[in-house]
Amino acid sequence: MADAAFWAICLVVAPLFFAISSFVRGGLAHVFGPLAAWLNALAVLGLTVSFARSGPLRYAIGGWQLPLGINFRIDGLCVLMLAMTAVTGLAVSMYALGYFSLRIGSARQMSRHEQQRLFFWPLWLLLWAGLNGLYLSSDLFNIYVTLEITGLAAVSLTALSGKPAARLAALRYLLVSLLGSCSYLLGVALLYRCYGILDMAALSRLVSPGPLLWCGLALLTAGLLLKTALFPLHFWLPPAHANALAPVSAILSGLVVKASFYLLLRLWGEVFAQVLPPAAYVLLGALGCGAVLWGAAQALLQKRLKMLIAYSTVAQLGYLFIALPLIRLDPGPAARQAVVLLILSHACAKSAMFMAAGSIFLKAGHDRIADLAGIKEVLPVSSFAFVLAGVSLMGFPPSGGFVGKWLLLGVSLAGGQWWWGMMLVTGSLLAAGYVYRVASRLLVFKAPFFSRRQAIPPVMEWSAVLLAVLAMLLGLLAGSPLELLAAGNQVFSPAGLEVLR
Amino acid sequence: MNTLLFYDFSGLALLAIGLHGLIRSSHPLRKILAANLMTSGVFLIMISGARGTGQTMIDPVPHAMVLTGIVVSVSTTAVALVLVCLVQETTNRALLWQKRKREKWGRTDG
Amino acid sequence: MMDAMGIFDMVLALALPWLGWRLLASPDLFRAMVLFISLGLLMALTWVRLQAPDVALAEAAIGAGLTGALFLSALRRLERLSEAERRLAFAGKREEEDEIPPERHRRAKPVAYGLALLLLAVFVLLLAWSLAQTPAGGGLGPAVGEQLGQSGVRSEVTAVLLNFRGYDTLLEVMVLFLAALGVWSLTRVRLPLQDEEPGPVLATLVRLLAPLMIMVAGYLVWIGGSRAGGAFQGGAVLAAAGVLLLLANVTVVRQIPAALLRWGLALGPLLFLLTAVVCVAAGGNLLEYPPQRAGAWILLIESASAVSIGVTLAALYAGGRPPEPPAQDRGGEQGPGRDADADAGGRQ
Amino acid sequence: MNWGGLLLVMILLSSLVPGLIIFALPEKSNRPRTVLNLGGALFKLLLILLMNVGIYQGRHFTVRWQLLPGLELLLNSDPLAALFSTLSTVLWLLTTLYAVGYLEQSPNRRQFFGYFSICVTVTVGIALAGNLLTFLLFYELLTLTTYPLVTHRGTREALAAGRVYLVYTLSGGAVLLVAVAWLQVLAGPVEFGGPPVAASLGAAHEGQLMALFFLFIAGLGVKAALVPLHGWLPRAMVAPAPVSALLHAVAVVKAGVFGIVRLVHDVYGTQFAAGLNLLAPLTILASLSIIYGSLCALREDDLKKRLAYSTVSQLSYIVLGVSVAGPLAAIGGLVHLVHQGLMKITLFFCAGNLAETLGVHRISEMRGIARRMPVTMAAFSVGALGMIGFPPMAGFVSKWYLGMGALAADRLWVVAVLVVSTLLNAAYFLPILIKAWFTPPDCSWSEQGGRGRVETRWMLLAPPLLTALLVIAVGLLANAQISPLAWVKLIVGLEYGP
Amino acid sequence: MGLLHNLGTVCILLGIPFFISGTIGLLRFPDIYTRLHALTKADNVGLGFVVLGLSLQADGWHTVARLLLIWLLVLIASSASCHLVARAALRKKIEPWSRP
Repeated sequence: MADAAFWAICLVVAPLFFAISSFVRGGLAHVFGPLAAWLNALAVLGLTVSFARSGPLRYAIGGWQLPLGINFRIDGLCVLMLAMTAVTGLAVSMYALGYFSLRIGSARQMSRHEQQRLFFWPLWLLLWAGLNGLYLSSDLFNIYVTLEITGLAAVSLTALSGKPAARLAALRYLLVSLLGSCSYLLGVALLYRCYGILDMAALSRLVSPGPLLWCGLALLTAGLLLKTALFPLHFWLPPAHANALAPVSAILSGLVVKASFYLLLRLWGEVFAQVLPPAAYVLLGALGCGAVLWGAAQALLQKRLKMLIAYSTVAQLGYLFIALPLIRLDPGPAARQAVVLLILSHACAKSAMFMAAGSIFLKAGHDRIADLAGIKEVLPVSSFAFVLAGVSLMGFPPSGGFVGKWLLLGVSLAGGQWWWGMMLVTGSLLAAGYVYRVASRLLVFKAPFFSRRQAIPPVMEWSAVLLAVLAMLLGLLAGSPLELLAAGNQVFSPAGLEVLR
Repeated sequence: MNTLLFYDFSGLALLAIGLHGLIRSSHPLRKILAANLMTSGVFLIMISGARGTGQTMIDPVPHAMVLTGIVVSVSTTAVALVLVCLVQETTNRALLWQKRKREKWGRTDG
Repeated sequence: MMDAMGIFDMVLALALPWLGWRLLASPDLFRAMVLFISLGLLMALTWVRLQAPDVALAEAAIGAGLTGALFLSALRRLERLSEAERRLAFAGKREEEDEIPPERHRRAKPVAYGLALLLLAVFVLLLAWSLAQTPAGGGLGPAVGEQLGQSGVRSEVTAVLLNFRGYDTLLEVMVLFLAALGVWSLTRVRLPLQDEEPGPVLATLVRLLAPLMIMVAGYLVWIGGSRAGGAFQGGAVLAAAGVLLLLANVTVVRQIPAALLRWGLALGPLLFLLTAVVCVAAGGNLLEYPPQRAGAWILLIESASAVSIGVTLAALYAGGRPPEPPAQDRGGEQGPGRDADADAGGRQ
Repeated sequence: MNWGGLLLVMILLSSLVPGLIIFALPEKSNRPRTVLNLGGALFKLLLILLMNVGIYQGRHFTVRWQLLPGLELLLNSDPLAALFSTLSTVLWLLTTLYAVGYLEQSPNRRQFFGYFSICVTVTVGIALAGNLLTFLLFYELLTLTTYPLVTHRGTREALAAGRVYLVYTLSGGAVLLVAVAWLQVLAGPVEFGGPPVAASLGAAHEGQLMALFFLFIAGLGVKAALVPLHGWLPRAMVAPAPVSALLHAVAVVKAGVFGIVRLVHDVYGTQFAAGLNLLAPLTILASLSIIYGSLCALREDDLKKRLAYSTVSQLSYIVLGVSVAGPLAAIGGLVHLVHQGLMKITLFFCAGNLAETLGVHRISEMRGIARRMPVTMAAFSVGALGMIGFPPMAGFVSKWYLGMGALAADRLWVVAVLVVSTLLNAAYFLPILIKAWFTPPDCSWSEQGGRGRVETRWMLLAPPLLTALLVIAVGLLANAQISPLAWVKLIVGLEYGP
Repeated sequence: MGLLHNLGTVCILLGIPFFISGTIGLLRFPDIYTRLHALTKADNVGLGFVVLGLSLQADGWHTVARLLLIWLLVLIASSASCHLVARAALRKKIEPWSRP
């Protein structure tokens, strides 16, 4: 079997290649797209296996060693994020296959839907390549470029639905993303000016407190926070995520916001962990608390299903930030493991939710929560997927979210900062509230009245269910991914970053 | 005080003005202009840092980064402009209308 | 003591933010855009002063020229649609899902606004202070100098762009490709871009200039190996030619088949990607060119990229995908409102 | 995985798999569903018996599943687990039979039986949980799986009840989560069956341990319907009769009580908890619940609601028995876990029969009803008399041991509570019996419904009869070698020493 | 070399007043047509001088050829754009200024 580097290259090259191919040969887009998704899954599998065997790895692109060249850095966290993207992306791709063929199948506005499919695949594959590149790269400026790819593709995908609201949301998203990139770029520039190097691992050995470092770090963080949509900066997220096409919503909420959070985790969790003061972590944690409360409160008030899910994303992102001070607090790996678990399970659960909501939308013709009673009768599988995903968002055992929250709770209690733990529990209860709002309607018996629309293809329903089940079982299977994380346990400790090939 | 710091400060000023404009103006075209100003400011800071004090050697890496940045920025600008036009054409919201002569920092006086 | 150049630097450094302020404060958008273009030109001048000729070229061509053109065309496109037309096109067409809540025109409270401004100012001052405090680090200049011999080109910037950090550039080409894709996914192009007839002068000019510009583009790509220039600058000039052709509404442009355009957009990215993979197949790392032939490979990549960059930037200027059935959809008579309607009427 | 562990997993799967298959089956396929259900229940019973025999022979079954280091799921079979799981399984079998008959004409049986099976899986999971984390897992899952059953009818009232139910139980679950996490931080993973963890922590953490105890009680007390937290229980009566029966006799409330038993016995240890003065407040709380529940029951005219308040009261006997901190009282409490289950399920089956056959929901409509449905009312009477504590029924045995235990522990006021509550029990059950047997019928009930040769369908009749017989049997044969009492004595012997 | 260099400097210096006057015209003239006039006329001459001066200072024919090409291109571009601007102005029905 080829080594990890080969698979890593595949992960970037294959989506790019198929993106271009599916653009040039538009007629085959819906063949190339799923093909790329499967290949990507295969490559991640290969990467995981060879990573488990041979451990962390550094790969010099162009053969240029560190100060000059760009390096891939493959470690446990990176592999897990890639795997998350691969699995969720595969499910979304399968879903999209059914979604677009269903919409094209309906006579109304066929050509328009065909156009959407034509552009969905290359855009999504480019987005995918951007995500993979981001997770693999260890170079701050290279990450800027991948962030741009991700952001631009995400914006285009958001606007793909063509609804005025979606376009407006996309415009706002784009402006925010511009601002975020700008801030990030300046941060990179300042750090480069200080230390003359762009590689994260190398940087972590050089950093020393100084005014320019603080400014650079503040700018990097601000840019990423904007892209991650942390609480006061979340305003752009709900309309964008709620108005996009269903597979796009799943991608945006499940995967795209994770990318910038992953970067924050890298920066705050390892690269600059040595120099950052604890108060900064507490600030982010406090904002996370705000996100949990505000997002959940808004989700409780929404009238439309997709808006509710989007606000729940805002709330769930808050959890990830609450984890940051706990990472700082915790000498052991528990808090880090918890964050990774939360990321993974949220990706699965949220994608599944949006996918199920998309099926419901297509079937019912609307997504007004108040009028969805009885949808279970016509869409049992999707309703089940939605509820299951919701349950895992609530952090019910044995979902991955539960194990994550459990670990964080333990850390916060052990460290004497119990308020973080209380916030997690409160957030779970609030999540239960908004999931209940939908679930209580979905599960009610009522004579079916939606059946005039065409049947939802099974692939759409089952891909959502599989993701939801995965999110639910993630807690039971948590051991193996976290072992993988520990295999590059150096992941989080700066000393281990210098694993040269 | 060396002359390079002029350009640093100039870049900072552009950045600040751009940020102010981005937040303050209501018209999307103006916002996009402001964002472009901001990126220009960042580029200026990057390039002026490439020629460290008393160094004869110019660091080409920031130059390459700025080149990349310029291309990225024109790409995003293009998409943003098309989006603005589409939003304008398909929503019920008046973005620009009328009074464009009077708008200043997004306020419409009178 | 300041010498003449020092004074010049100071004036330039002051002129940039002043122009920026003026352009954002200008009540007239058109004026703002013209100021933006002049700002771009001043920036180019600044790059020259800062000994960054590559950036200067790119800024002049892309930053000032093309971006400015994009802005102006967007402005014109917006103004085409009068409010009355808009009302006509959308009367009674809104449905609940499409409804966008009316924007609340929040006037920022003076206190909050002042506070935000203060914060911004403090941060900027802090930044300025720390910039002044910290001497610039060594940077990678020496490292680049050392390895330049093995890069296959003599220009440092080109060496960084296409060899040392070629992966960045690969992704950057993808960003451009993505932008074109994004714009194409958003809407269809409406030719001609100009409402009025181009007139004989423009037509002649275009006929005269287009070949010359293509030549210049080729020259820029070629010279990029040793001096300022390269794929982006060359591509930008190509794009300028394309813009002129579009503006002159030359028949040839409209008759380019969509498939050819797609290939044109994809050529550079595809070739770049294939080169990267071939490097792996040849036993090296990703994008590790064979040492002896690095120069030739770089030139190949640059040429293909320049073509694609040119096509892409021109496509961005055109602002939409080519009309699908070219015979039907060409006429300029079609009002923008109708097309927009076709794009927006449907919902999920 | 060892064979014993496989047995435990099979016990869980034997109801989970039928449940999942039922979800996949179409609504119309009644016969396969019934076969699956009953087959699963019988199979599970068989496995449980196997396990019991094994435990009796001194074997010990465990199975572990490690999520993370220090975080593992553990199934464990100790006698207490066996007691509860046997109870659940037997009653599940009977309730399934009853439900098949009860829901013969109603819609959405697929969903009902699916959740029903999963609910039993989860209950048995609670019984077999070998550590606090596993207990928590199943405890939370129980909330989820019972919610669709409570709201099964889908009426506005049912949904409202479901909402109340969720608010109570989810909050309780959150409190429990915090408590468990806290304890784990203090003491590491808490496994049942070994020496009590809290006791080993010792005096250094006394304050925290006391706070934790109250958190635990607050979390578990919701499902156990201890008095300030009992609000959901009467409202959940909107559920179909088999659900109420199972909820009250086995699943939800028992899960809470079972948790309290585990807490006192296996986490804190009776001696240690008593040493911290934690048990006396619990006794007082339980006594309050007993009296308050009975008083509320007196006021209710709705039969099921009266039974619900009676549950509030009866459950607290168990808590009482555990908290008095003496072997005899503990025997009384634990055996009441079984006895109350048998009696209460009988009562609910009968109430369901009345409602289903005659449409009678209120006590005031029950005049002379025994003449119309003598078998049902006979079973009802057995249950009610058992509840009051007439010898030789099951309830008498429990109360006897409770009383003896209280005397042994020198708590005379507890005996007083028992006496008062017995009087109150009699006060709210005897009038029903008198009305049913000794007053002339006024035929206020509707006469439609399954009038067969016997008073109603056999599937509705057999389960209450069987449970009524069991109520008498466990009382009469209390000293037999395999009676619940004997088993409980074994458990208590383990806790207090022989 | 010395002579040519100095001659070149003189030419460049000669070009500057033309640029300045063109700019003044742009700023001070009353309407678009007159402004165009000032700009193109004066700037072209100015540019001619500058190019001439630089050619004199150039170190080879290559450079001279390129300078001439630049001059030619600028000439074409400025005249064409001047024409286009004027045309657009006429289309918008902007009245030429006349002495009041």
